Amino acid sequence: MGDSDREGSWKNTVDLMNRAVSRRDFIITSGAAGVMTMVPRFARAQSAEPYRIGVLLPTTGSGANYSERPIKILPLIAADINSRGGLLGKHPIELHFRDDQTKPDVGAREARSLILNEKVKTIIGTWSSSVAMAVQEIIHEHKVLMLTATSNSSKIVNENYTPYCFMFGPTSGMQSRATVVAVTRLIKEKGWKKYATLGLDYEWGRDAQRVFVENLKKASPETELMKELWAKLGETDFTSYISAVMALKPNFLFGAIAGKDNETFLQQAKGAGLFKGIAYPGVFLPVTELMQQAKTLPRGIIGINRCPFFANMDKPLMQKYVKLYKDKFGKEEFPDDFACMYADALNALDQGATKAGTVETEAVRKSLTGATIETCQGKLPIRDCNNQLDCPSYLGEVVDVPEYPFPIFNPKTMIVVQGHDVWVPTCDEVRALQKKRS
Amino acid sequence: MPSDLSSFLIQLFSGLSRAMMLFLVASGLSLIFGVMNILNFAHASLWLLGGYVTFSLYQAFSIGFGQHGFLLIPAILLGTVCMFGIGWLIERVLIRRTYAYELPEQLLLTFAMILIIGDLIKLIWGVQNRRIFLPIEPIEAFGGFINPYLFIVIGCGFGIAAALWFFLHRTRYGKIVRAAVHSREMVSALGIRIPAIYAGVYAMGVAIAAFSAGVFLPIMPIGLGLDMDLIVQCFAVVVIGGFGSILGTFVASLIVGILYSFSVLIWPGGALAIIFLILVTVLIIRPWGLFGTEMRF
Amino acid sequence: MRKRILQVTGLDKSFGGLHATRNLNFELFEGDLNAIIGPNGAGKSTFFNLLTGYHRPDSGTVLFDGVDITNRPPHQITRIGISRAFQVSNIFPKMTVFENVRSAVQAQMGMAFNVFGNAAKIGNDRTAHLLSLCGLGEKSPNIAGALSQGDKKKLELTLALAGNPKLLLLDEPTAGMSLKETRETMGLVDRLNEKHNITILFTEHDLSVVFNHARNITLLHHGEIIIQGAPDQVRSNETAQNIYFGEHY
Amino acid sequence: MPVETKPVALSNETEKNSCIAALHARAGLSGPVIAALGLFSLVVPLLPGEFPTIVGVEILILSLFAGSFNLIYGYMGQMSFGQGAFFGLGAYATALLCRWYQAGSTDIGYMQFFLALLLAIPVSALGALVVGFFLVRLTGIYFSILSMAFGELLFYIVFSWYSFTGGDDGIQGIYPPALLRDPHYYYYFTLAIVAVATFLLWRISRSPFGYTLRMLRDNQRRTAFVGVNIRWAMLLNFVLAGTFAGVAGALWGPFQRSVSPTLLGWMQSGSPVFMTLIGGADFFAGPFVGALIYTVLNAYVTRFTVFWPLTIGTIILIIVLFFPGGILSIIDGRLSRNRGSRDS
Repeated sequence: MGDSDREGSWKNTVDLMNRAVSRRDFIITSGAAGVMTMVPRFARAQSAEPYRIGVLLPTTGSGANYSERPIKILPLIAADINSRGGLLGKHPIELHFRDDQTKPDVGAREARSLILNEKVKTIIGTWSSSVAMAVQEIIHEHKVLMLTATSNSSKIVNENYTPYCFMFGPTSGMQSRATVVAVTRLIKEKGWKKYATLGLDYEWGRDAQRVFVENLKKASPETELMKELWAKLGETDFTSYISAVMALKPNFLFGAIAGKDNETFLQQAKGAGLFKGIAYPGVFLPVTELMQQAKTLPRGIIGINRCPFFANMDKPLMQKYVKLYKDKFGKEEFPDDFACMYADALNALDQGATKAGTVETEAVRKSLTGATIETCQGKLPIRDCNNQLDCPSYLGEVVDVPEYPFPIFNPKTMIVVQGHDVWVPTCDEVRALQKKRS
Repeated sequence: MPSDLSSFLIQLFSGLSRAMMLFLVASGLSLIFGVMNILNFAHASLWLLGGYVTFSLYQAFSIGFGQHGFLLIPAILLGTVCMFGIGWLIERVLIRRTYAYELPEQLLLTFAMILIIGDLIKLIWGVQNRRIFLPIEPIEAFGGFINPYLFIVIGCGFGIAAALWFFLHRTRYGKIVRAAVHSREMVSALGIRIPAIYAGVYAMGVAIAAFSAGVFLPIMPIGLGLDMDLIVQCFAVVVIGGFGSILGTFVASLIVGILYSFSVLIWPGGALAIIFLILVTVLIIRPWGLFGTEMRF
Repeated sequence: MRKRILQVTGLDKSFGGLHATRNLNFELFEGDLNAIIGPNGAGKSTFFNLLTGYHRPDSGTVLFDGVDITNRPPHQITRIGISRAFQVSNIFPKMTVFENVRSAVQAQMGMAFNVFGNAAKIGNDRTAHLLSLCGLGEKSPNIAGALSQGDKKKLELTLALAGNPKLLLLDEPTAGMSLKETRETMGLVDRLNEKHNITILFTEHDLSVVFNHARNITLLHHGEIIIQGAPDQVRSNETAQNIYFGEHY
Repeated sequence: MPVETKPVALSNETEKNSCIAALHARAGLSGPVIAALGLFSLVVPLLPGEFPTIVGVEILILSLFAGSFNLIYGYMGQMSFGQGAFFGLGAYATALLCRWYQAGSTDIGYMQFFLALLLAIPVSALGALVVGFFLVRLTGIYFSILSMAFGELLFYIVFSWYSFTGGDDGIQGIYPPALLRDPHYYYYFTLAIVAVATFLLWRISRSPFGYTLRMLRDNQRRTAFVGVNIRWAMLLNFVLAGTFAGVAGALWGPFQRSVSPTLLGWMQSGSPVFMTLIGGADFFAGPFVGALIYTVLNAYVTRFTVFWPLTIGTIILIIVLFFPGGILSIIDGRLSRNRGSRDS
């Protein structure tokens, strides 16, 4: 692109970019990632050095499904900020996309490449927690900010905490505890006595299952865990697990399954009639899945998600995200949880820079830690001991509504569990978990 | 262990459906290796591609003729034909050139195809998972519920197995193919054009894979990376059964599928380890597999 | 009294019910240059395979130089002193002729597992000597796989010699050779036997070669020994003529 | 074909031509290539920016990894699809000991760090010994598949053994001692180790054992009949190769600051295969040249496209179809043609 951009305005660049993006597949944009997004430069002489941000998300392998909307919305948010001249009105944002391939060492290398070659000051992203933790080591060393939301292992903000990393969604631990809150309520309501768990046999699945079981034991000690089942990551045929669960005849099943495996499971479980006699509370159902599985999703199951737009349409920032997104990609398109959380992350950076009055990393970091920021879920504080956004988790029954072409969580019965109710209670306890870093 | 007969039966059918799924993908792999001596690393990737093609055909039919589940049948058939053509093309353009080379080059070629096909899918279909919705309702059987589609899957598996058996044992072309498994020289000495057989077998293997991908679409959403999850298991099945032996692949699929299904109850989480143990045992004791013929190297 | 170097008693081997050798009793004395003949499928190759540990016998014993080698693997038998040249040449096609022989020489020297030595400096003299002995000196730098059929057979013989054998088993050493090459090779065989005192047992289709060079001939048929004796004895034996020579004479 | 051992016109080459040609005559194309790579590697940290140095460290480590693989493939003639397992074992051995030493802080002493690196040698050797024990009974495609199966098995163990290996999250925060945290110092540190390892590999390739391997590659039956215990030879080689891979892996963790089970997976095992084939398996220098090309491409192509798999897949396709001997065989072909015309 180079020089031709100097003549065109920023708007043209964004239009050009989004014309490509507005094709059903974002992939053309990200395919030309390095080229398309790197030079949203202003012709204006007074504009200072651009603020470069690396976006590190997988577009290869099974994580790619959830990278689409974040990759689509981030340029829109950046364009919005840049229309005011950028950060502090003078540092236009440049986004640099990279594919982490869901491999930790690729993530680490791309992070280094972004920091050293593209001179990014912030890295947004990663989908898998293992990649996030590998990247954490790199950004800590180079003193670069990392804003994450999708990869939500509790370790990121506890054991592996670094002051440069900010978490904009609930961690897996927070989510599991939130599920317990909702499930305890249901146990009382429906008189459930016994349950089984089915988890994916990897860190996230194990962790989510363990936290759920431990906390449910505390909250409702009389509820009996009948059996723990574990399926391998990338399972394509859950039939055997489904029939095993059905033979147990529990009152409810807790599933720690995410991603495509989750969809496979739901589709096969529905066909097998699992949901006819067994409740399935707490399944992870981000807006992505509600939209993609609009037809196939069994109605009435109780899902959890992290940042649904439909629950926050009263918040101005959420209205803005949805509008930006629909204007660009069509009436049927909505930003999913991940898009909203990453959009929040970018907006938070803007707010942090404004508060600090500079784009210097140390100052921005300090101004964000402990600050209360405007998000699409309202004003939320960032915890000062581990940079965790005090964001809620949402649990609700999957129902159809006239407003949307896909099911949402029943607004009447939806349970919103606040972040500070389910995170590690005190900052002293958090600090005890955190390891010392040099 | 299953407490009563009904859950035992249900577990058995679950195992059968898994077995048929493995068989449908692995049979092409086995056939290609048996005849052409090529380990088609890219088999699962072509399987995935077949799924996407069938998906798109179904979409197109739905737009043309309105939503109807039965449109899946022509979509699967047309998708199978398309993938047969693609398989033929791949053999003619790429694989054919490597017959003169050693085994490693052939492995590498198909390895490279995994990477290329994965990215091509990304370019054409994007990164979203794809699925086909059929209004499947569970039916009551054996005192519980069961997914009726399982019977379609099992039926397709046995159907393909029978069709393959008929093809290999009762048709002239099939007999030539079987002869080629045993002795390439003999077949070419008979004046039969080996290249045409190779292309045909490769295309057929790919077509069977595409067919199975289509059949599974209503119960298995497809997405990037799915091929990686499947290929190692398919290798296991083919090795256990013996390369080139369709019967062996069939039996190995049954063993692996049913054992997996029951081990879910007994040793949750260890099912995969069991497959590996079987695989390693077979490779050490009988490297050419349960039904394979001893190596030709 | 000459020393008995090889003693085979009651050697049996069958493949799927088919007897390849049946109750074979056989012996060789130091310095022998003997031949085994017999029609195709008579069990000659199986006999060699049993002697060198390539197959395990179903029953029977093989004593070599007083050592029981019945169930030893090929590499041990080779190290003990029985070398073998195959009918179809078994060489190392991607290496040069010199490297072929040098590697075999180094193996004979017990250096096959020497990880830090410099291969280029070990066993060169003996390699060169063996190559010139077998008439391959000129071909040293050539890639073995590109040799002519006759030269490959010569290299095969050289590789067998590199093992510094007491007993040399040659499976059709002149198959595929021209008349001139055949004469050279068999001359070498005679020299090896006489000058270097290597006991030699060979099989051969070309009966003129057999009768010109072997001192003692064993006729195998259907895995059994039909007759054993000096060339004239075998030539004049009626059973032998019926089985074997009938087609030729 | 072992081009580097061509003794064609050995004597007049040395006299007539330059120093490079002399090296080539004595050591094939690999000699000058390795010498040039060695010289080049000394100045890499002087390149502007820190990134080339970081890519340099990756190249060095992956070179060793690919070189270890080529002991099995180029020299012994078997295709291993499980070499990543030993790379991963080495990485995990070092990482676990480092983590144990630096419990509670990120500091680690030099001696402790070197001990942690050394631990990779016995661990990967032991792993290779166990796997190799089963593996060396097979050859050809069965060797490939069983190596892959064992690789996956080890991957699966590391992946699921949460209490010990940290499961699929991996282990983070593995830092080398203070000085070596600077990539430039770590580069020279790695260079020293890789240089020593490369020298050892070179010696092995020219040793009698190296020729035993070539015999195994060319003709297993004949190898047995010159008196070599082929199973033991294959096993020794497998253990050697696994150990070198383990050393490479040991250097990887402290450099990336983290390890994860993907290091053991079969896709990871594919990368030394790619590198070796790109460079040329018939040359000692092949894996090293291949690692250089592959890693540089990987590091810089991703700046411009996310279609890295497509890119590398196409490159491999082209190499397999049109240059099956790898880059060095093209150069070697040119060289010999020129020399041939000069000579005649």
